[in-house]
Amino acid sequence: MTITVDDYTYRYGEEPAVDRVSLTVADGEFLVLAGPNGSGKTTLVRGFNGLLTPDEGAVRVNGRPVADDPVAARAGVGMVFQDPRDGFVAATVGADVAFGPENLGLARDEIDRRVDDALDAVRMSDRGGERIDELSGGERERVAIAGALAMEPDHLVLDEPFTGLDLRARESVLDRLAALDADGVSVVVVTHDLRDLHPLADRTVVLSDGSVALDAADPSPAALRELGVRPP
Amino acid sequence: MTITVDDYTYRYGEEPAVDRVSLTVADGEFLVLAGPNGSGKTTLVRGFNGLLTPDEGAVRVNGRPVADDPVAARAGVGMVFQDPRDGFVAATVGADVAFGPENLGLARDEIDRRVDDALDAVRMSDRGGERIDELSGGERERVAIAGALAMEPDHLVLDEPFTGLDLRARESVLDRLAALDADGVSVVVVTHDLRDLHPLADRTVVLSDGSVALDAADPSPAALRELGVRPP
Amino acid sequence: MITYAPGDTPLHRLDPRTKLFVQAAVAVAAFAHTTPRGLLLLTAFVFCVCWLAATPVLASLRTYRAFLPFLVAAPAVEGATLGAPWFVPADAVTPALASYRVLLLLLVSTAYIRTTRVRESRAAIQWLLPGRAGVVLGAGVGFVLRFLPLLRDDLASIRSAMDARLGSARPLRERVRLIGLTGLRRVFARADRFALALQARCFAWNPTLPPLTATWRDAPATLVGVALVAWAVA
Amino acid sequence: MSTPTDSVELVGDEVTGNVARAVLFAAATSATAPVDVVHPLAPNVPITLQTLWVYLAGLVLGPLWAGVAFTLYLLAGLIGLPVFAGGNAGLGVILGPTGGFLIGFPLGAMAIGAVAHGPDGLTAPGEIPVPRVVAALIAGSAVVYAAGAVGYAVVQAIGLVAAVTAVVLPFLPVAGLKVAATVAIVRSEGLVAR
Ligand SMILES: Nc1ncnc2c1ncn2[C@@H]1O[C@H](COP(=O)(O)OP(=O)(O)OP(=O)(O)O)[C@@H](O)[C@H]1O
Ligand SMILES: Nc1ncnc2c1ncn2[C@@H]1O[C@H](COP(=O)(O)OP(=O)(O)OP(=O)(O)O)[C@@H](O)[C@H]1O
Ligand SMILES: O=C(O)CCCC[C@@H]1SC[C@@H]2NC(=O)N[C@@H]21
Ligand SMILES: [Mg+2]
Ligand SMILES: [Mg+2]
Repeated sequence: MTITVDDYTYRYGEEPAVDRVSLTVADGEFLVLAGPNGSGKTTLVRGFNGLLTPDEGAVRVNGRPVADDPVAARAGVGMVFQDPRDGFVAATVGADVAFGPENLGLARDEIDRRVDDALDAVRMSDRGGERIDELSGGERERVAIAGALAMEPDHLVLDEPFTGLDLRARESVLDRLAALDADGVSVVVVTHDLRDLHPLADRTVVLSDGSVALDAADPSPAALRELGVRPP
Repeated sequence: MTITVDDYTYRYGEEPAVDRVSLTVADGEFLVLAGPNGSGKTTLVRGFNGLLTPDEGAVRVNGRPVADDPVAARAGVGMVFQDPRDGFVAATVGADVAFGPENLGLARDEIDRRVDDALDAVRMSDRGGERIDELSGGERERVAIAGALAMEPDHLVLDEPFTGLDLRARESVLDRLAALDADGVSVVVVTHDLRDLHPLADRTVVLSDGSVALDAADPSPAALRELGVRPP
Repeated sequence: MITYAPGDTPLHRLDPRTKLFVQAAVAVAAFAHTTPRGLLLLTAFVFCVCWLAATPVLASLRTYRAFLPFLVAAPAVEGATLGAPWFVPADAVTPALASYRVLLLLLVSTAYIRTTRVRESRAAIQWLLPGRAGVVLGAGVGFVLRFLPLLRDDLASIRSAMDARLGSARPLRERVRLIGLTGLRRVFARADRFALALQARCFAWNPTLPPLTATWRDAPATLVGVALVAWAVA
Repeated sequence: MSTPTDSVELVGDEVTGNVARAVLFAAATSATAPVDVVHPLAPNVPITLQTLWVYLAGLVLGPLWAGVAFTLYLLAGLIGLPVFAGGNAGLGVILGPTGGFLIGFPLGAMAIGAVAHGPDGLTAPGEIPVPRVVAALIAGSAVVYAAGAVGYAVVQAIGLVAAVTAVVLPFLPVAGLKVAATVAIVRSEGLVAR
């Protein structure tokens, strides 16, 4: 149950946005991925489930190359996009959260159970009927998180998931991530600010200019600050 | 140079999202507006420059009712939207930041000066030619902030402006806000997390369910936490 | 091929308003003189323009190859008859000349596009159209320029959104329907948010216009345009 | 700090909203038109989504702003954005064989808006009775195809009958499908706001 990234390089234009990054997310690991704006975090994690195909290098999910079996990669890696609006496919909250489980071919009551459970984790129970366009910013972010949780994947990748969440929602999501992590799910959280994540993180990787600049279980505050990351 | 809100009520449907809120932002004040998701913060501040017209109540900017004098309100209150992508009107960074000053009818060299200055404040100098769609999330947020700064308004309203900013960009924006505040500009920042803003805030107002639940110069951490806001 | 190509040719240095005018003048002249002699003269002129604009003629025409069946079909159909002699060349002459005229006009507009930044053209529109119509259309074209790549990305991102949650498991028909509906919903939501953005940024009827400056070079070019129009109406 | 604003004449909020919607329709047409399909019976005129947007614009925006939307579309192509069928651009295309259709788009969209909404104000598209929607779309199609045929005849210097045979008849089934799709879209729950 791992994600293995080998020599991942991705270019939008001439310059690589991610430059020969190698990285392993171990079974049940809680990994924090940080780094300044434009350092390539989003570009890297979008390769984890094959939404981007690296120009060089490869990603393997649970041992299978993503390029060979994108469907397995997508079932294995749940992803919350940096901008929640990029991830919605349906008009209402409930329909959107159910979208992933439906595609897994689950029975209707299992789908309903997962939707309820995921909405509960983000404190949006009873709001399944609302239109996503009519939610507040933080509510939208929460629905996006619920959409990934409901797939109950082996790995969860969340790109700045706490943007705009209020204290309770943030704590609730952190609790859920901790519980999933304890159950063996590996979690990758992209962020700029380690303050809330520090107690959970097994390891912190910092990108800078597309390369890994730091990879440590407990990085020093000075080193983090130097790299433009808010230390805990 | 004030923003005065009298009995502001706004309904999207039946239930009011903002319910009889009264509030004054004094000349040169630095006000933090907090509150849980869906408590009505965005709905309230959008009334400050007339983007929303309250169902009841009124807003006055520098003494003039917004309804009577939209120009004064729009030019007097610069606004950064919660989702930066909502605020862009042009394809490239420079053209977008210039849009507000152009519509104010300024001379070309004054426009250029303002654009350079605003991009400098968000650490995006020399990137004026880049396409906004090709920026990373945090870079986009910075351009949105520059767009409001370039209008050099009397009041700046920023709806969760630190989302996704890296440490340096955040510090740079905070410095600029502090400097503007010192020059007499009043600043309203919407947030869930008082940790970084505490040193600057003259006053904190917390909304809950559409009403003002707390309004204090130095609120107690317990009270904030109770209301779902991360205390400093 | 039919996009702006940075450069410093004489055509690059002309004011976009002048270029728009000359382009229109060529069109008027071509319609007025769709004769072998008229088109021959215009061919010489158009080749000069392409040369001055560093626009390769053959490569440009190749990009319009989708039009070719078209241009050949019309004269062929018109010349054909249902019985002997099966083909009357005289009937095909006029459509053939017309097809040739199309090629000339495509070349002129390619030369324009390759030498004029979209931004300059947009400014020209705002200058040329008076009053509020000019603001709506001039600024509007600028906005279209912003949204065009955005909507293309949107289509791609809807696909990513669906892929990320295994939308590929659904039947094709359902996928097409979802992409269509989600796409439309995004377009409408974007329009509403975009309106707010314009309001917040003081969208005004009297903005500072983008700078455009005509130089001495525009005088001879304008004269050429006037001459073409005169020839057309003469 | 304060900027003098006495001379600023703001565009009213209603007009701004309409400009935004017109722009989005022009952009949506622009984004989809480059994707075209060859018609087996008329290889010279591509099948595109352009008219679907013409239909929707007329119904959603009404005559004035639907006309603006497609004028913007033509201007975008004129100045070199690759927005016409197959990703073409330029005055040469507007004056070319398919140019009649292009010029017909704003006219057709206006016709649809006029028939669907009548003279006094706009109705939410989902609330216009279906027969009236269909009548509007047929009227608009008639305008677009008439312009297309006349344009083809003039540009290619051939007879009108030949032009209609070449560029109108093969597209009638396509047009029928698009009319049906448009009706389905404007009827679908809560999609089209306003
Ligand atoms: N679609 C795109 N086209 C071209 N360049 C892009 C595109 N997306 C991102 N980039 C560039 O690639 C670099 C890396 O972007 P990426 O989004 O991966 O950064 P990030 O680390 O996620 O930053 P942030 O913290 O701001 O989200 C940036 O310099 C950005 O400008
Ligand atoms: N366009 C809309 N239509 C209907 N309801 C809306 C709309 N926008 C917001 N609401 C509702 O109004 C309430 C207040 O929303 P608002 O965006 O003002 O909250 P907020 O305090 O800014 O929250 P957040 O911290 O998540 O940004 C929420 O319950 C939201 O669901
Ligand atoms: O060159 C262009 O962009 C115009 C193409 C016109 C295509 C016409 S529009 C009506 C008819 N229906 C289609 O799908 N294609 C043709
Ligand atoms: Mg990112
Ligand atoms: Mg908000």
